[in-house]
Amino acid sequence: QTALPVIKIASVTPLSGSQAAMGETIKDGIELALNERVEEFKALGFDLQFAPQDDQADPKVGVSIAQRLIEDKDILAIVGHWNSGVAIPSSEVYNQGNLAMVSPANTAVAVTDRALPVVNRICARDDAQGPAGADYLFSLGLTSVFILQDKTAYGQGVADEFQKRYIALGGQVLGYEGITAGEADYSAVEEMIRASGAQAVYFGGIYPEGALLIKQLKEKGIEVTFLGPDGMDSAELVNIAGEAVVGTYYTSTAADVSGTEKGAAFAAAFKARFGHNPEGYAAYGYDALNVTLDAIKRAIDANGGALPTREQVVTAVRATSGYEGLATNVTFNEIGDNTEATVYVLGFSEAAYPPAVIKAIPVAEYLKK
Amino acid sequence: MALLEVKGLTKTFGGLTAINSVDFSMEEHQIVSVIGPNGAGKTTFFNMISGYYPVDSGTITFDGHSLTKLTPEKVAAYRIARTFQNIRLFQNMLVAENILVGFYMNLKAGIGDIILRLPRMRAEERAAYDKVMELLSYVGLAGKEGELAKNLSYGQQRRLEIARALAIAPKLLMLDEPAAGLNPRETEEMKQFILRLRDDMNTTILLIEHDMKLVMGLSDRITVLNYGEKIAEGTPEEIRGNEQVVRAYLGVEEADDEEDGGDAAAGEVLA
Amino acid sequence: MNQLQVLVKIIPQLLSDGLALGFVYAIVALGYTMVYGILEFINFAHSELFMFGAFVGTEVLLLLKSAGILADMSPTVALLLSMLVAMIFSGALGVTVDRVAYRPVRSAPKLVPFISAIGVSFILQDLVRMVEEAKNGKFYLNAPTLFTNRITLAPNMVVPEKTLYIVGLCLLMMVALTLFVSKNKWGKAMRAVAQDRETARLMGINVDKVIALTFLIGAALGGAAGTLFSVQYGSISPYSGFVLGMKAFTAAVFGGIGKIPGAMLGGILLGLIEVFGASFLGALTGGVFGSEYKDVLAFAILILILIFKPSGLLGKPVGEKV
Amino acid sequence: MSDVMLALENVNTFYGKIHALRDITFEVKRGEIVTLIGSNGAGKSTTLRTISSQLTPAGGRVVYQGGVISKTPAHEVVGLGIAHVPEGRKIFPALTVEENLQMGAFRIRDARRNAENFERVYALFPRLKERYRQRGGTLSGGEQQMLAIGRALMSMPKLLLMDEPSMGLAPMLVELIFQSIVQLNRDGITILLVEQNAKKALKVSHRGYVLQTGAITLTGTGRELLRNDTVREAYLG
Amino acid sequence: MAQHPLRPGPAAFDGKTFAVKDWIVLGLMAVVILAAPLWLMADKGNSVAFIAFLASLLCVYRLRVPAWLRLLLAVVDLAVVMPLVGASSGTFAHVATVICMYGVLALGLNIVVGFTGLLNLGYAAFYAVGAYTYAIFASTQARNFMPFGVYPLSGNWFWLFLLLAMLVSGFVGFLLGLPVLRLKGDYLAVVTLGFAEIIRLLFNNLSKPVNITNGPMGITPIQPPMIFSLRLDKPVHYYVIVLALLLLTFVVVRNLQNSRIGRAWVAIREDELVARTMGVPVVRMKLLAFSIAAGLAGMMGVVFAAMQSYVDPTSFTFMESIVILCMVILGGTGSMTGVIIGALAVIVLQLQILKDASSYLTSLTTAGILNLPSWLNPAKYERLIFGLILVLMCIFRPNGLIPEKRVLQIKEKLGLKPKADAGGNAASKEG
Ligand SMILES: Nc1ncnc2c1ncn2[C@@H]1O[C@H](COP(=O)(O)OP(=O)(O)OP(=O)(O)O)[C@@H](O)[C@H]1O
Ligand SMILES: Nc1ncnc2c1ncn2[C@@H]1O[C@H](COP(=O)(O)OP(=O)(O)OP(=O)(O)O)[C@@H](O)[C@H]1O
Ligand SMILES: [Mg+2]
Ligand SMILES: [Mg+2]
Repeated sequence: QTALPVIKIASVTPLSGSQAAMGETIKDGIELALNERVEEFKALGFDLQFAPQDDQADPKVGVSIAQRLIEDKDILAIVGHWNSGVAIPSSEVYNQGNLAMVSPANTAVAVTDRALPVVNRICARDDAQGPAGADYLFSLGLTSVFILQDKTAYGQGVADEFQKRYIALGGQVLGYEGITAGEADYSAVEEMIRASGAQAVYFGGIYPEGALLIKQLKEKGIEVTFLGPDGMDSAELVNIAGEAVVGTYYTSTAADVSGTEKGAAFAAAFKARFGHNPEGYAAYGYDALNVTLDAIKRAIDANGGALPTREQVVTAVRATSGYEGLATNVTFNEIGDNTEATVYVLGFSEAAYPPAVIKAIPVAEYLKK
Repeated sequence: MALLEVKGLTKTFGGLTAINSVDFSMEEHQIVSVIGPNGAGKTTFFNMISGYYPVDSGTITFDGHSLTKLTPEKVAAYRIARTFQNIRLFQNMLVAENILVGFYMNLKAGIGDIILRLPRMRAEERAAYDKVMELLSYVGLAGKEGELAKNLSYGQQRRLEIARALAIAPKLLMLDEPAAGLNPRETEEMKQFILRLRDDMNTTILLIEHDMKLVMGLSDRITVLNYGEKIAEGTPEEIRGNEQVVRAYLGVEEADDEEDGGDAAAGEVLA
Repeated sequence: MNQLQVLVKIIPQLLSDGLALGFVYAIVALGYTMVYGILEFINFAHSELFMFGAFVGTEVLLLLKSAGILADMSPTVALLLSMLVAMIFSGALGVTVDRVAYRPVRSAPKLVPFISAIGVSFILQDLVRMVEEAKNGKFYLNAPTLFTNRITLAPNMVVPEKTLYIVGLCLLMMVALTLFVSKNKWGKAMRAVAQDRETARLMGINVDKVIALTFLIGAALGGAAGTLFSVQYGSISPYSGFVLGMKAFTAAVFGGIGKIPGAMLGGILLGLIEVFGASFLGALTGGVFGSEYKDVLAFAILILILIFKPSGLLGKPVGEKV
Repeated sequence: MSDVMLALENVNTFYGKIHALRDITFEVKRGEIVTLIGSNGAGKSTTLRTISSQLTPAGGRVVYQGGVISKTPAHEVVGLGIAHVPEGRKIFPALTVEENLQMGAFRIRDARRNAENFERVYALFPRLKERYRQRGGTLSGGEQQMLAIGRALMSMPKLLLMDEPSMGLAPMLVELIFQSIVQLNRDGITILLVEQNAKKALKVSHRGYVLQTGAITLTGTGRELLRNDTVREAYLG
Repeated sequence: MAQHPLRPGPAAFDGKTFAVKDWIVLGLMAVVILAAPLWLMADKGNSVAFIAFLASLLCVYRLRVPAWLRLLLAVVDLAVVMPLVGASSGTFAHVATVICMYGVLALGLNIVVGFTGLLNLGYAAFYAVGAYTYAIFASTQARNFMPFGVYPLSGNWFWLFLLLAMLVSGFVGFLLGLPVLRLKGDYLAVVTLGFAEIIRLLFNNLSKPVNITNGPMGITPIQPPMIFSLRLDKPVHYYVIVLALLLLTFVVVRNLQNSRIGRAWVAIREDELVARTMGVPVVRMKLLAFSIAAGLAGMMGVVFAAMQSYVDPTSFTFMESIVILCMVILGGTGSMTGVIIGALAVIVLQLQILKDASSYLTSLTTAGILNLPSWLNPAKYERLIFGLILVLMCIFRPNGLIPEKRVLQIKEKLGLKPKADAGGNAASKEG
């Protein structure tokens, strides 16, 4: 058996530390997709390999890894990161190394607004998801809201975009507070919500804190409608919050994956391989990888079946159009944003994950500003 | 004018009056001892002069300057040095470094000189080093400059402490029980040493000591404290004859000098 | 309506929330303060002993639940049982950690045990994670709901029953500990060991045993606090110890480190400051600073207090006698 | 059991690379007062620290009442009846006088005995009784020395190791200390004494040893040593 | 003491005579010193060679040859071999840069913790101050609140900002020091911790009411350093810049150490009250230590901001301070070479060895040779292994990799011959 030329794809997500759960599920999604296509690439004459990396949710570590990755000649593209704060400095390095990056999860506007040729993302931007949430809340007739955010790039980004839109719609923001991620006691802000008399709460942040807020609000008997962004998209939300989750909403670029046939197969394969159910971001990882591999395949074709250069891969990825995926369809615009992303609003009518899709809002209209 | 002048000095700790309106004065170039029973307030007296304890009432004047409210480093700036009853060296510094710290005030190099290591600073350091070696051989620790202070034995540490105090070129040197832990021979050496010190270093010495041989042998004057109060003052002879002092402190002299210088070979020589 | 007036209404409620948080801080702070008091080192891994206890306690509850006993049990018994098991496990872990990672470095320079503790902290976090992941496929745990009642103590003050339990149990543990340390000769031996280990040995005190005892008690308290925490807030992850540990340690210093009543006072005050700070900062500063500044406020108060009382609220300045 | 209470056999002790004790051999018989004299740095304190197991000898052994104790942990040595008044007093500064004494009695479980011991110590040093609530660290030097001796007595030792007990004491108290040493000895406590005040120490001692740079160079009865020229020249001044 | 004809290298051999064994060791070291750089030059991407190269630097340090020869070897390795390698391997240049950066930070923290004996748990705050100082002005961020000036400033300002940030951070250190330096021991530690948290939270929150720091979103892009119009944004450029700064820092700190100031610092660590009694102005000395350390951190912050082209508050957490502290203590508190080695060890471990090991294991897994369940995924246990190594290091090298060894610097510096012991005080006769 002669050695085939190697194509390596790296995933870069936090695998250790407090954000490891999210990083892990994305990595698993990527790994699953990659494994499904090893044979296909072998047929094309390439040895497809996977190189998962741990960025520890730390920008410094991210940059160091990026530096390593651009020097590994076998790496043709990377799928990652989880934190926008890590993605931004790391992508500067990828750009120096002409290494294409497809992000499954970075929503901060600065990720693509820097217009780096290598940077693409398949998820919705903060300035699509936040406004979509605002539109939906307002359409429910809820005209006063209390905004919370977790003081991270993600949480603040999406909460600020939400606020802008909500005020523009004529809604009333009765409070805007930051909480500290990683703590467990949010009673102070909960009491403030009670005191403010707001009809709804918008929380810019992710599910560990979100679930606690939902649960504690319910325990305290504070009746508000709760809405969050795609950071809430996790089965854990239900596990932690329990029955309290009923009646809450979140927005997400991923619909209920398991609803479709493709999705059910994915979920089953995932469970079989990793022993637990996939969560929202697993599907993003899966799609991001497939987008990448499709692009590489096109690059191979264009290159007459030979190993493409990184430059060719970068061009091919950016040219992605009409990809139909598990969680989202993908067409990249000139700065690497996905114009086909859809923001779904999901709501819990019972304490079971995933919740039902209530509304689908195409992001295209938010993207042309 | 008296070099050190203390008036009505008082210090209380809770209910305990450790120093009770003590008046005291000493002249330049004298050796004065403070004696008294345990807990009489001698060390407290030193501590107040050195600026460790705030003065409750009274005044301390040194060379015309008031020390009453000064912090230890300000007191040191008037060239008052001291040693400690429980030896306090910079344990993890070398013997020579201990003394070099004492030179801090004598060295003039500014931070610029130091960072650039200008010749001026180098010359100063060389002079300091020579001075250290001189001091060390003066106190009998020549050759020990490279040892860590904590590795010296008790007696050696005492001597190093004195050398360090000498490094600030003291006008007034306060020694708190310098002979504690020395055997009679060494105590005798210490006595000679202190006498030499006064003349060689041209300094004034204030001494606390329980060893009467030493005290009587070298003091110009003696002050006796008891329960925080000054009970007597005078020349060694006067003190020796003071009944109150004998009762409170000295005790009846033992009729101890019966040794008859018997045969020298009594001991069994082992090595 | 004026925002402040609105907030004044919720003061009783904030008080009870602040106390619950404060008591958890206080109990964890005790562990820091005890080890500090005796070894003069910051047991950085104490937060992991807390976290470990939380996992053990929660696992016990889950075990009871899956065995179907939990529903028939009095929740008080279930809570006490899980706490007890957590205390035993955490205590044992505390002693083990001391034996393996601290005792060998006891004569090393002052900061070395601190670094060793940091290492232990990393190890424990990831070990717990590894075990949980191998067992459940995920590494965080959700505690079953034990108490559902809510009790109205006063108008505007509706307290979940579990909060009352937490406050009560914490008080009980503090009293027991204070009695133990002040009345028992082991308590004095701890203080002697703290001051001079060599000489303590000369007194016939088995220094290693005294230290092990300290770790046992401190860690067991941490374990108990972990269980209470998990029951109160509902979920726990291997990384939950870190932030809480840092706060609790701050609380210990706040009160005067090494002082047991100090740790309690510090913990309770910190809990109250955080909760009240988070609610009132926005209103008081006209929205310029919001609840995201609560930690800034807490640390600023800490620094101010230490500037004026350099050995903490209850610490006495130890004047040096030479 | 022989009447030798403590024997050091070819003991060698090091501080890192410093060879502090070289082949030390000597013995203390039951009921004796034995004094070690020697100049600064000779190794006297090191010898006592080796006996009380604060230091472990690299060679040789320490035999106490027929058993080898060189490797027994320090805290257990106390239980065997050896108490050590350390050089430099080593008071627990933050504990009160009373608590310091209690620490000395750490291994005595009998409360009545303990109370008696307190009385004995307080009778010996009334100053300690006056100050029983003062923190040890704030005592004067001499008061601390009294406390250190009292603390050692609290453990009801059979063998008392005293490292320069008269250091820092006023002349009258020095007399008192030597009287008490004799008295304690009459009450049945064997005493190994290290003293700079060699004259007084040798006078109350049955026997003495001279230590020089870590080795024993001379031995004899107290009286003999007092008369020895070398000793007079080097240590009596 | 028998003097060896060659210079007595620090801690290389404790034996008094140069035995056959020592010649063998010397030979082996020589081989490593010569071979490793050549190997790395030949195979510029080989990480084993890179680690061998770092090890050879240690050998140079430990080698018992005249100082000028060691210096020459070090200069060749650091200033010739490394940049050549770095020019083709950005990873190694990056790792070397990070080592040097943390080397400076560790040197700075060592002044406070090692020399002066004050525990500072918030050192990252000063690093942050420096980083933000540059980031704000070398990006468009300053436009939000600066009434004049054109932002971003060009990368030519980088050099000035090195100095400026040093002053700003130093001043912040001074301000913090003023009220808190009378605190003892661990109280100071907690205040510095709290202060650092306050600084971090301020950076995280100061996007309102005026957007100064852009809050959690961080600031990007930041201008890289420039010389005239040459952009210095390659890893090897940063390496050269930081290496120069490290050497400069080393010389300055060493000069301080061997002066009345350095001795005063250590005296304060040993016994503050006595230091005061010797006339050492303790408060001024502590403030000086605090400010110099803070200034050095600020300077490195500028480099960090430029290199990352992005700063956000998550880079300056409590953990960051702790990692620097680990370097100081593992390297050898108080020992200047020690703390640099500490930085090297921690960084190489974190960025190179652990990463290499886990990629290797992963490649085994993907190749199907090893079958690890997900919970045993090696990438997840880098921190665990790091923790394990910390504990083991503490146990087996409690005084650090290169412990502080007090030598009579003043004598060495003055070039005085060690005085032959006049046999007076016997202590050196070995038994
Ligand atoms: N900081 C303090 N707090 C309380 N009491 C103190 C303090 N310092 C000293 N004392 C008490 O004041 C008295 C005087 O102490 P001081 O140390 O001055 O005695 P001294 O004359 O030096 O005795 P000695 O000869 O035994 O050293 C003692 O009884 C001592 O216990
Ligand atoms: N901790 C230590 N580390 C290294 N060397 C030490 C240590 N303690 C003592 N030494 C050395 O061991 C030797 C014996 O010291 P020791 O303390 O036993 O002397 P000593 O006879 O008690 O003297 P002194 O009368 O001064 O108390 C001395 O040379 C001393 O320098
Ligand atoms: Mg005194
Ligand atoms: Mg001695």
